[in-house]
Amino acid sequence: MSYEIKLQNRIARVELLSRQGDQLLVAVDGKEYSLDFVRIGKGRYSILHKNKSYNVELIPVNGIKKYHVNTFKNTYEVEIIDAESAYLASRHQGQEDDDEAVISSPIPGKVMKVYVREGDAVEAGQTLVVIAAMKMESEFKAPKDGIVRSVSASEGQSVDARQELVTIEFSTENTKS
Amino acid sequence: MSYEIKLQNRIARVELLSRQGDQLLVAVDGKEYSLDFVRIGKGRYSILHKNKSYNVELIPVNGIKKYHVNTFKNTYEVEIIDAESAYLASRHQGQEDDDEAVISSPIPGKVMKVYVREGDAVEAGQTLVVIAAMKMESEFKAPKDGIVRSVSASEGQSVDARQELVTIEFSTENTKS
Amino acid sequence: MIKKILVANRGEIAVRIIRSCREMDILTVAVYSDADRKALHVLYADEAMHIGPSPSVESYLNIENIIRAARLSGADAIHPGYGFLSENPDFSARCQEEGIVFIGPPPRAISMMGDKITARKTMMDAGVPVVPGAGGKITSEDEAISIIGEIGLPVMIKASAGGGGKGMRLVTRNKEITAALRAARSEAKSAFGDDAVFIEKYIESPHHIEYQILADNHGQVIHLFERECSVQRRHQKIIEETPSPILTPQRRRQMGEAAVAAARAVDYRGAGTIEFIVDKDLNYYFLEMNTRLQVEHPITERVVGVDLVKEQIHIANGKPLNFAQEDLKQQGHAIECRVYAEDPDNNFMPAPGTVTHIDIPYGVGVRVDGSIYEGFDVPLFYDPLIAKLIVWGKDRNEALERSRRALKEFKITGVKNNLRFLERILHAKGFIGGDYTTHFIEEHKDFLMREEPCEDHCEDIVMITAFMEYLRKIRKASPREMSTLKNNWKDYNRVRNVLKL
Amino acid sequence: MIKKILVANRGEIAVRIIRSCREMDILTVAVYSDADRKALHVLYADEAMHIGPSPSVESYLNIENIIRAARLSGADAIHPGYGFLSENPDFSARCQEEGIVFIGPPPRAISMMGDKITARKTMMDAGVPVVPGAGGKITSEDEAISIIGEIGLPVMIKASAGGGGKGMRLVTRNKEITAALRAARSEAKSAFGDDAVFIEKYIESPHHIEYQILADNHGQVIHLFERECSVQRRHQKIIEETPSPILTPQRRRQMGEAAVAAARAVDYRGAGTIEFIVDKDLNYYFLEMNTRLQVEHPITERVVGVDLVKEQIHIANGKPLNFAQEDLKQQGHAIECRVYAEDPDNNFMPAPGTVTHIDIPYGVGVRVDGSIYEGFDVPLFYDPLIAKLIVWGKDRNEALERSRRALKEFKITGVKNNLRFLERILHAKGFIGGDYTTHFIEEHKDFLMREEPCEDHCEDIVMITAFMEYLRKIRKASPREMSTLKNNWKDYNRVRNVLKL
Repeated sequence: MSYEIKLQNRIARVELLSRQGDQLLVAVDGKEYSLDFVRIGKGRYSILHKNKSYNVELIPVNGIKKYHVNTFKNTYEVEIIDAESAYLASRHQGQEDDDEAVISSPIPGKVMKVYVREGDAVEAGQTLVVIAAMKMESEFKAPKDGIVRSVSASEGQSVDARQELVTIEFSTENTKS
Repeated sequence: MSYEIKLQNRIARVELLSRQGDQLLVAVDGKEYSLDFVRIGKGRYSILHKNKSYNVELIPVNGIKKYHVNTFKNTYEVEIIDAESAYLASRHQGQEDDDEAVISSPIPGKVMKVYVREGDAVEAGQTLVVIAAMKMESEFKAPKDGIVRSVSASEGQSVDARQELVTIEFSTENTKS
Repeated sequence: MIKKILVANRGEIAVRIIRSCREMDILTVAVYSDADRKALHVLYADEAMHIGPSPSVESYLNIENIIRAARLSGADAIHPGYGFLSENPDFSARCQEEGIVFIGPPPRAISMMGDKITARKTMMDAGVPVVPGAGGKITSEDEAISIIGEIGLPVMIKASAGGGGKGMRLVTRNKEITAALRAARSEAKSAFGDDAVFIEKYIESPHHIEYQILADNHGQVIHLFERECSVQRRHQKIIEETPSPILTPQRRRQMGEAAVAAARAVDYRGAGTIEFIVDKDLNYYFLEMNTRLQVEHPITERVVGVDLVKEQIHIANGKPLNFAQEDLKQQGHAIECRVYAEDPDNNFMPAPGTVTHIDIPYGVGVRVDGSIYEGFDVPLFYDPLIAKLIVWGKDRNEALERSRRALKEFKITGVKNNLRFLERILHAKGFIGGDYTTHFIEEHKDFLMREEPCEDHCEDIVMITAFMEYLRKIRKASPREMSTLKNNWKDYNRVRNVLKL
Repeated sequence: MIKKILVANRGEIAVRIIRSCREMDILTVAVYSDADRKALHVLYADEAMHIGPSPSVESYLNIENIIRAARLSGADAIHPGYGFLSENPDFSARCQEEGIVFIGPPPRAISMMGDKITARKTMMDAGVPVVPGAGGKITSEDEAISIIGEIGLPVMIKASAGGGGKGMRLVTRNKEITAALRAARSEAKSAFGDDAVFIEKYIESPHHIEYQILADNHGQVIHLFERECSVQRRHQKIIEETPSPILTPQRRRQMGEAAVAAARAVDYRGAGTIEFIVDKDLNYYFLEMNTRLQVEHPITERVVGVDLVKEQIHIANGKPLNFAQEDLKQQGHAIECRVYAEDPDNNFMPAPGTVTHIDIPYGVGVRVDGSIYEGFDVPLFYDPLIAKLIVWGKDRNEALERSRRALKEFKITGVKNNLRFLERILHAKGFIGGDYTTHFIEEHKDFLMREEPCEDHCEDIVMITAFMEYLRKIRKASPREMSTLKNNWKDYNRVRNVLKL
């Protein structure tokens, strides 16, 4: 029984080698761990490894394959990659480098400033729009060099979460694909 | 839609008269309540009644008919009496006045003292046995006047939770039924 | 005597005010917008009244609705908290008209301190040092240029009606003057509807140090010492501490006296805060007065031993302060960390969401004031402050060590937050040294944003745990996979046994 | 310098000790019995080691297993907490032999204070007042009768090796002497394996007041003032406070000096507590010394501003105390309420069980030290103490009001507990007045056990809520009932509408 597990940017194969009650023998990329592994509540585990005490809390994110994980010292995002996830991941690989970006605000707010117009050339890091939301003003910047393809935001306007504000078409060495 | 509800020693009929979103109209023994009734979590409710803010937490006890209930000020035991519960309650009615009592400890411990022997007459409140558990000594007393029918505990013995210690047969005016 | 208080606010400060009311046996009325029906202050108060839709202009800033709620509920006083209507002189006046006690200063004091130019002039008359600069509103560019010539660069151009960093421009070179002036005025116009600006000497390596004051209705004004608030991001405070690590006893006393003089100059009543800007030579200048309770008031409560909300209510009841300046002392050291629902990886954008899990720290020296609970949706309409961690230690070092311990225990899941960022600040040399300025966050950005590496095998353990949880869930779903696993175990054990022979 | 501490205890005190270690950057090793694998101290420590089966004689009292765990984990010190091995001179000696620092006094001090008769004699020699009575062990009845004749009735007969109320008998009449003596000796024999007793004058209206002391290895001994611990049930403390409401400043100083003299008399090292019995005229008598940290140490920490666990570790490290007697002051007032897993309706029987829900109080002046979490099974093998609420106020009145507020917020479900009983105590006139004796609980039983009546409509609201939750659940289970309900609604609305016409 083994799966690939993704933690932040790392992917490792985890395999359950044996289990006797709370005593587990597990391998992570071939490295063996002998653990005292106890469930103390919903998604909460206490693990002793060579007497070291680890507490791990898993909070599921949409379903059973993705988790926010809290340990005493850190927080992580972890994903189980089984056949289905692996397929989705491989399909997505090709699209990773999109050639344009839609700039939008994750929360509703009011457009305070729009610094660009359609056709403007912009540099990575250049501020495009300023949105006021939750008592704060936030600047939205160009992720890469490019050309402004469209501007949907106008100053003073209220915008919803994820509403398109500006679309940038990125410049590339070998121009468009 | 109505049920009888038991709260501590009181039984009342509760009826849902109407519901519009969070706005409820409910009657308790005919007395009408107009409530703003909102669920804020598992078994947790916020209720506004004539602007008064009530928080009620329900913690189920074996199934869905019995609850421990916490309000800001008090804690209660509440039970829903529907057809089935009512039947059980009526069946139990006849047994309520048992003619004997089995004295047992709710937790495991060690018998420190046994003050009675089979055949002893005991008075209500008289100490029968002393059990040491969780660092404390606890005296177990006769609930009513009666005669000791059997003594299963002996000093120094370890006992389990709910293990029989002493059985008392109660004295009654009109002797046995 | 006040018997029932309407708390015209939300979030942690509303809950905090209700706590002190409860201790005084005063009934409380919470008010709530559409978004806040399930908010903690509604659950915690004795009564709760709806005051309008979610946007604060239609609810928490809606004077009429709040006054109506106070009348309907029979509240005899209103506590405005901080933000919202707390520094609105019309609201204070309106309460007076309605015969409702406003727990805060009279309208005149709010107005005088609310306008920066009036405040500045009043302070100069009272002998409180102000930053060198122009004494009045500036409306022409030529005037501005000549004034800058007098003060000398660098200068700061500020919106007269402003606050929160809006309409502010730093000018370090002559050729920037015109552009900066125009930008500041246009920003001031759009933010406050008033393009008047003023010009001040720019203080390099500035420290933001403020004094808590209390003034009763019997002529007594005292200060409760300072708070060091220089850890800021975009002019928003993040960590505050008291005592300030940079003040000398003599300077502490002088600034306290200046703070009292400042409050006296506007005939202040109630609790208020005098903000100073302090340069590296400990020269101090009046910055502004906040005519209300501050977010960071708990560190003063902890070190001075006074419940400021109770004192506000006593003063509103017309009682004289029951301690004098010489009765007050700073005992030990306190640090407040503000926990915001924001995303440190996305430029600290506010990040509303549903709280799925909280672990709150406890134990010696730890106080938590918060407004969230498991299952609560942090609404997107309001300030992203969701909790404050207030930690006390017998000295600064213990307060620091204890704050780190408490932050490590503090976990909030479901809502992105700055807890780990706060931990990084408490490990930064610049903060530990104590002599940090308002540029601290900016200057230490790299250190503060770095991820702490995982020690030992913790990443592997995390992956194993996720793996086991996943197995647990799919086993529940499909008992067939289970049998496959069992066979694997058998095979594995067989191999192991063979090896041991 | 100590780098890794094994905490030879469990429950809240183990967690509390680990917190201070964490703040000092000292690693911690928890130990656990079978019953405690999921206990909070195991989860919270850096390391955890199993030391045996659930009964404490086989685990937390098993010296060999604990020493082995310390050696295997490489701990260089052991903190014994309170109870278990904390006052066992053999354990202290064994640690010394093993080269492990025992965070507590040397064996000789434990032994001298552990035997009541030796302790009594040592105190008399040191000029510390003791209760009038016999100076030695009494083994014959005739001797006892003649001694009682000398002291005069009433007297208390006490087991020489005793504690916790075992082997104690009050004698008020001559004819009771023989029976009481026999009962006390037989109880002492069975509880402690030693039937020696001693006889003391019985103090009427007694107050139990104790002094915290700290002694370093450089000859400095100081006290951190008193704790009033007279609220007891069956000799178990329930609520403690400091300062004591009955002491005068002069008596406070005298008793503090006596406490320091008592500690010096046994060449004490570390943290310890001198218990006094105080009569209604404020005469005070040495009762016993607890040669360890007390459950109620946090109220001293709060009012004096010292982390006692850290001080214990500093002393164990050989450091001199970094404050003198005159540096210490009592600031404000603190009250501790002990939360027990017990059933107030069943003679306060310990009541283990699974914690299904906890609401913990927060905010100004509130500290909670606990060892439970949601889902935790309170084991039946150990002390039923599950949490402590420590509340501070600027004076006794504020501490009382705040404690009531915090207790109201405190909810533990799933495990029967004494939270509501504690609330009743804080509302009892006898407690509010402050001049209560160790008979307080007994004398106020009726008031303390009375149910608080439900105000307004709260019972109806509770029934409605349970009803709605039940509807919710059966609807999920059987969608058919739902449609019946809908029809009822229609009917009802029709009737209403008709009525309105």
